[in-house]
Amino acid sequence: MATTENERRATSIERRRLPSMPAFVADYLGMALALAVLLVIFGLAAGNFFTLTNFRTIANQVSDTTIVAVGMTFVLIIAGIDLSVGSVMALAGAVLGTCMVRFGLPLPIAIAACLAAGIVCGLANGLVVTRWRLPPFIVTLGMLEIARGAAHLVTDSQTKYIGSAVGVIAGRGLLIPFIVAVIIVILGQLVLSRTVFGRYIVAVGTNEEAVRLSGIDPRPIKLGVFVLCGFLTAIAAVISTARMEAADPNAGAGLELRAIAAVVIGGTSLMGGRGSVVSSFFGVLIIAVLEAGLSQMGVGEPTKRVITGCVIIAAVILDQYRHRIRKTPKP
Amino acid sequence: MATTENERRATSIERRRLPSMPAFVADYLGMALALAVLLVIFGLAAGNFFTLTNFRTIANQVSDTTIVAVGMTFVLIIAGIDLSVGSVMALAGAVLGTCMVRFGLPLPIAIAACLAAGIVCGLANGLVVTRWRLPPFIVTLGMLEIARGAAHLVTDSQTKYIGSAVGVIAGRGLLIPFIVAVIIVILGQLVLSRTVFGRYIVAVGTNEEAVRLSGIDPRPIKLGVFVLCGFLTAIAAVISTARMEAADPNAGAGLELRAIAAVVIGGTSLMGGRGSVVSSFFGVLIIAVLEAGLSQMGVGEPTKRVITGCVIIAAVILDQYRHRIRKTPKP
Amino acid sequence: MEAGSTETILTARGISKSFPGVQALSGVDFDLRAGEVHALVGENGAGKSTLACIIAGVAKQDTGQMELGGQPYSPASRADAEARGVRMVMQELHLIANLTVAENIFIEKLPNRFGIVDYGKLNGAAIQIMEQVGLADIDPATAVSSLGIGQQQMVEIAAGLSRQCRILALDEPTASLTDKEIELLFYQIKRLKADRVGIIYISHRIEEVMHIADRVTVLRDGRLISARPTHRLTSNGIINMMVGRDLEQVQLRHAGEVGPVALSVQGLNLGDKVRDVSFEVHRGEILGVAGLMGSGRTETMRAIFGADRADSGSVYLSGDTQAAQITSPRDAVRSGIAFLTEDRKGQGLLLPMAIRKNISLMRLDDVSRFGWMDESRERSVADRQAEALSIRCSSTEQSAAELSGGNQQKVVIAKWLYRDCDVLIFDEPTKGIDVGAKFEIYNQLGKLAEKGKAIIFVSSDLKELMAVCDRIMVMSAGTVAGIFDRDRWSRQKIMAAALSGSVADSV
Amino acid sequence: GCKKRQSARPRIALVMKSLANEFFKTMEDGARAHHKQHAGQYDLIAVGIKDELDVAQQIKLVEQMVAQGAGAIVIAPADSKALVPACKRAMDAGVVVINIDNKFDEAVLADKQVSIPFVGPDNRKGARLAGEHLAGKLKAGDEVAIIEGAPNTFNGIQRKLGFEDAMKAAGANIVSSQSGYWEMARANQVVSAILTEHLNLKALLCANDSMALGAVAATKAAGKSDAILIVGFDNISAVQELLKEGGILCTVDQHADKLAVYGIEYALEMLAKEGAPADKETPVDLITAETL
Ligand SMILES: Nc1ncnc2c1ncn2[C@@H]1O[C@H](COP(=O)(O)OP(=O)(O)OP(=O)(O)O)[C@@H](O)[C@H]1O
Ligand SMILES: Nc1ncnc2c1ncn2[C@@H]1O[C@H](COP(=O)(O)OP(=O)(O)OP(=O)(O)O)[C@@H](O)[C@H]1O
Ligand SMILES: [Mg+2]
Ligand SMILES: [Mg+2]
Repeated sequence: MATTENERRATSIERRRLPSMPAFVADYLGMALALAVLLVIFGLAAGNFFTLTNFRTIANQVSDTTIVAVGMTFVLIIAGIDLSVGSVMALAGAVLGTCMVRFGLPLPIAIAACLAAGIVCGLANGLVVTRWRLPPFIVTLGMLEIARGAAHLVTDSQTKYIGSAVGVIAGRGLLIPFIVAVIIVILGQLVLSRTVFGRYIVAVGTNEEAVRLSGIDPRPIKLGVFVLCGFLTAIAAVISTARMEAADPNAGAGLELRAIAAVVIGGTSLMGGRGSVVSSFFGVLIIAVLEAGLSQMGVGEPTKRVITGCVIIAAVILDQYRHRIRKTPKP
Repeated sequence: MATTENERRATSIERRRLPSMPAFVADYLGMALALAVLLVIFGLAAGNFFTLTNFRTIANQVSDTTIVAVGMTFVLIIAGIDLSVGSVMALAGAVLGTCMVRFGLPLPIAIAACLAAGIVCGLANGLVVTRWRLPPFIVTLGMLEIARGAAHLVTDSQTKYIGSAVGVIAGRGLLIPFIVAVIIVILGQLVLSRTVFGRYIVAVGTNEEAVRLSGIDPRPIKLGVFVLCGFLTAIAAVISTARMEAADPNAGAGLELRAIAAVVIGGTSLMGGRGSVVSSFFGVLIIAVLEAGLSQMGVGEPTKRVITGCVIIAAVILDQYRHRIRKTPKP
Repeated sequence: MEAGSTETILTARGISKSFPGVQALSGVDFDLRAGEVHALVGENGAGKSTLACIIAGVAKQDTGQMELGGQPYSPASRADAEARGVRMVMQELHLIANLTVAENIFIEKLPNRFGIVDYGKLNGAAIQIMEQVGLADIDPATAVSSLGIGQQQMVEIAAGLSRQCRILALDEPTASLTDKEIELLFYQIKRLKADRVGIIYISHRIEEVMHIADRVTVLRDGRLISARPTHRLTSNGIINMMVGRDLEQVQLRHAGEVGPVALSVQGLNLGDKVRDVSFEVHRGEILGVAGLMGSGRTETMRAIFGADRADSGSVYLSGDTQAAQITSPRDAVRSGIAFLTEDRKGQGLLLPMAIRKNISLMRLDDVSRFGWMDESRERSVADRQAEALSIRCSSTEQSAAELSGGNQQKVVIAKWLYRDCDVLIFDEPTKGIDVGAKFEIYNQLGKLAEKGKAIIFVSSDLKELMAVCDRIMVMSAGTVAGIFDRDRWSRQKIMAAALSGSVADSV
Repeated sequence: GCKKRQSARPRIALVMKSLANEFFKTMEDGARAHHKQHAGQYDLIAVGIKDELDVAQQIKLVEQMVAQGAGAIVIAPADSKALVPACKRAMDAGVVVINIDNKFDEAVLADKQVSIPFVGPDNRKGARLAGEHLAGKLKAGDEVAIIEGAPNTFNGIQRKLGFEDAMKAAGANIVSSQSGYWEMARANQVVSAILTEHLNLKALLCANDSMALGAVAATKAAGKSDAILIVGFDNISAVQELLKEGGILCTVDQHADKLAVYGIEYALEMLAKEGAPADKETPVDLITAETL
């Protein structure tokens, strides 16, 4: 009897593992569909929408937001939030620009300094959050101010024009920023769902107290997530600086809210414990296509904002229904 | 034995009732102290700081933020958040300005329209949040975009100069905005701690599911809080429009984060269930004095931002210690 | 039974611990031998959990020393204690809902290669452990959030068993388990005993303790009352020591005048958890609801109460011909139905708020005028309720979070009694409650029935159902497997009905 | 956008700064009016960004317009440096680029080895005009303060320089110069602080009219509206009334509605004949209560 039991169980596990593929697809199907609908609408409404250049343009434009959104996804999964990403991106870019323009340092050293700036900001966020158990919202709100001020101090409030010395990274026509972003998305998803660190992240986001009582210190995990977010933000800064060939101390204003909107549209919960990096990527794409399409149609800025706002809300309502259909109804 | 039990309980209740006054004072003492320290520092560092005009200026400047912060306190206590207050303030002001300048309506009707606009936005936020059980963060983020777009559509992106027709409300020299703000703070605190509605608000913020399973529908309560926040934001819009004598569709940018920072500095928890309107008022004053003092000292904008950021974080760290001292450590 | 084991692995001397307003433990001595089951019993708030927590490094004592295997022992944290082989399964569930069963069991040490989780190995190992506690039917890769509370308890126990240890503390492991699972648990305990693991076993079920424990330590109000081998004790003797006075024998309730039908449920369906459930309960009657874990009792009650929306079915109130429109708990309460949830911390209480505010929550109109709170009236109402249920607290201003589990449950009951409904549904009201308090609650149920209230009493403890109920409805796999009258039932018949539908099929 | 693909008609993209700013709104309206009259000659796409500081967004817009197949881009850059690479890329893709309103940084243009014709007013000259008008009402040694625009914008810097030129010439004493980041509320706060600190202030020179409105409110609140003269820039509709009332002494009109039109006409010209580009200065006018 034991053998039949085990066999039955073994097959049931097999069965589970196979149909998980469609479930996996279903997870992304909704988002892909939404994206497709947008593409069709704009394809019909705006001339020259379905062109290679246009997609290339959008692809490169979304790369920095995508990378920041990956970091934000991790932060949201541990039930945190990082409002400082926009400012930190400006600061990291400012460090890069100042290193190159003012001190004439070579690109690799400047990039190292830029990444270090991002990591330091993430570390500061994480240390304050874990040391004093403060809500990440308010800590990163403080960092938003600090990093923005620092970016202005570093650049003396002047946009630093760097030129093609840094532009090479963006590698025209090669979509390098986009490829980097896609690689980071894939790596991020793997880390989240396949590694011990990733599982601990989900665990901390779901029930931090239980994790602590399991004898695992949640603090290094949370710290790690904030550092990771700072690091990814700095990578985004390198890419955006390369694209503009200039470091602007006002860069990334409002980026935090855009990134959070994208991540949440992707279905990551603001309550922590649930999220997917790939879905966040879809969220970024949906917003980007929407904005690009609307501006190509020549829709006025105010109307664009109204539409964007409605789409954000509609997306989370849809996500809600998606979850209700997949789970048994619990009112 | 039962009697001794009861006696013990009775006396302990007595004991509790008396020392509750000092506890009440202690709640605000920390904040008052922080404010005093700031005042002394700036009094020494900046000339003309301790002048009546200066205090009058600061008092009038904080009035709109204060009123918004009262609404935000309620929203945070139900574990919500309202990111749309800045935009809604702009929209309500825009409605006021357009009614008077474009349609030449009398002030009372224009004010009614303005308040209605705020209530409608709050209602929309609340309905979407309660109907679909969406996180307020993302719903109000959507509203942030929508209301800002609407403000521009209403004013055609033009600042509406109204003039003293509306300026009368601000009543030069009389501190009317400040008095209104103080009255709203007092009323708000009373509603929170002395009324049935206030009790429900705290209960919903503490454990919404327990409230629901007690046969109390939490939705009208949450809806009421969002409407209240919208309404107070519209009052703030009237006051700020009166002060400027002009309605600016770009008004209130970043107000949401400033208001939240002030409320949290005041010790209201972002997790819901705990908060005080009076403390939020102190939070607003601390930030306002800090900013005014620094600009009078001629400190540059970037440095100002760095300092403000540090103060925000320091304030919540201090608040943490205050709570730890009052409660005994939990294992 | 004696196992001849005399090797003491843990000694604790003069352990004291106080919380604000409460001396949880005062000068308690405790020791544990290898291969013995040492039970800790006592009323709610006696300090059992606190003592176990101190031993397992979850809490720190104020005074007192401990020795582990002859070495001084003073764990700085739970991890520290576990490193020295002391583990604990806590009274409250501490599972991570969004992780899988397997991940929860091995959370501390996920098998991995270079940080990448080896799911094959993980699930394989989990299957082995789960088999031991009777969770063989559950896929180790399902999320814990999709399990019932009883199954979650078993997963928690499985996690405790999965690790090598010298001392294992089980804090009320059987609180939400049924006989079948308890048997499996006891089998595992015996296996551990054979491996010379010392087991600290906390439970309110005296017969269980008599069955499994080698020694019993009784605590009362944080003091040590007795520590004796089980064979020198009787159930009544233990109970007497716990409460400090003689308890009259279990008094069977005399079935009183049963009135007209108060609540009638017809053809209730909710997914596959509740299938065509029909029954009625009369005024002045206590209807017991028995069933195995996962038999859908909680779901049925939630559906009646409107906490979950039923797919179909109707509920009739006190002889109405029209079905009541109950789509939310609010409707239910307005129709006079009360529901005490089984999860008191998560769904019953406003933990950080004062007892007073918890009690008055549902009738604020009664303690307010024109929307303004009348706090002195509220206070007197709360004090009266707290006294009626002898809630042990320093005052009703104390926050509910600071109470022991049993007293928290009493606050929930007080709150519903204050609301005064005609039909009261109690879902596991005695879960984790000491004997003294249990009897108080039985008395309350009896009094309420006498007053003409209709009572539905869901419990996993068959003995208490048989002691206080007029009729017992047995649920199995979401259906009603039988309704027994007082003079027609027997333990065997009820168990047979409970086992009639395969629970496994519904999972 | 339905009447597309008539290859004979070039698409001209007007990329502006913040459409939240009335100045650009007026610019857009002017362009649309012009397009209506010359609908047969070209297609117009007018876009702008959310707020003045969102440089990245404007770069996106430029790239999108190239992708959209625009023949010419008329741009009012949000940043005089950071937009150059994007425009260079557009030019490499064969798009004609005309710079209006805010002039590109010479050094960056040189570095990128491009020349982009600038069509627009001389902001420094405009500011100097306003400053000189104010100087007529001041004595030497009078205290004045400047409320600057965002510090990384070319026209912000030019206006500040223009004000300074005039004030130095008049011998006035500039006691404070702080940024109001083009915003009314921000300027209101800064001005309030300056008023407290400098009790003898005689005049405030604001780099745009929004900030001037904030300054007017601040002086009123401080009860000094009579003692302090306020100068604005841009001539937005909201200040008309104040100019008449005397709340604002003067402002400067750069003819926003014409600015884009000049740019578009220039672009059409360049599309027609690939001529060597040259800068083109557009008029700036002083607006006072008398000239209204
Ligand atoms: N974290 C805490 N804060 C304040 N008081 C506490 C805390 N934990 C326990 N207590 C108090 O200490 C006493 C002992 O509690 P403990 O949980 O050990 O009792 P118990 O015997 O396990 O009760 P139960 O059977 O209800 O679980 C109780 O009076 C309780 O109110
Ligand atoms: N939160 C939940 N989410 C999904 N499924 C649940 C949840 N709670 C319970 N279930 C499922 O519902 C079924 C019945 O639940 P539950 O175990 O609570 O029933 P019960 O008869 O009340 O048993 P008991 O209360 O003794 O555990 C179980 O099979 C369980 O898997
Ligand atoms: Mg206990
Ligand atoms: Mg149950």
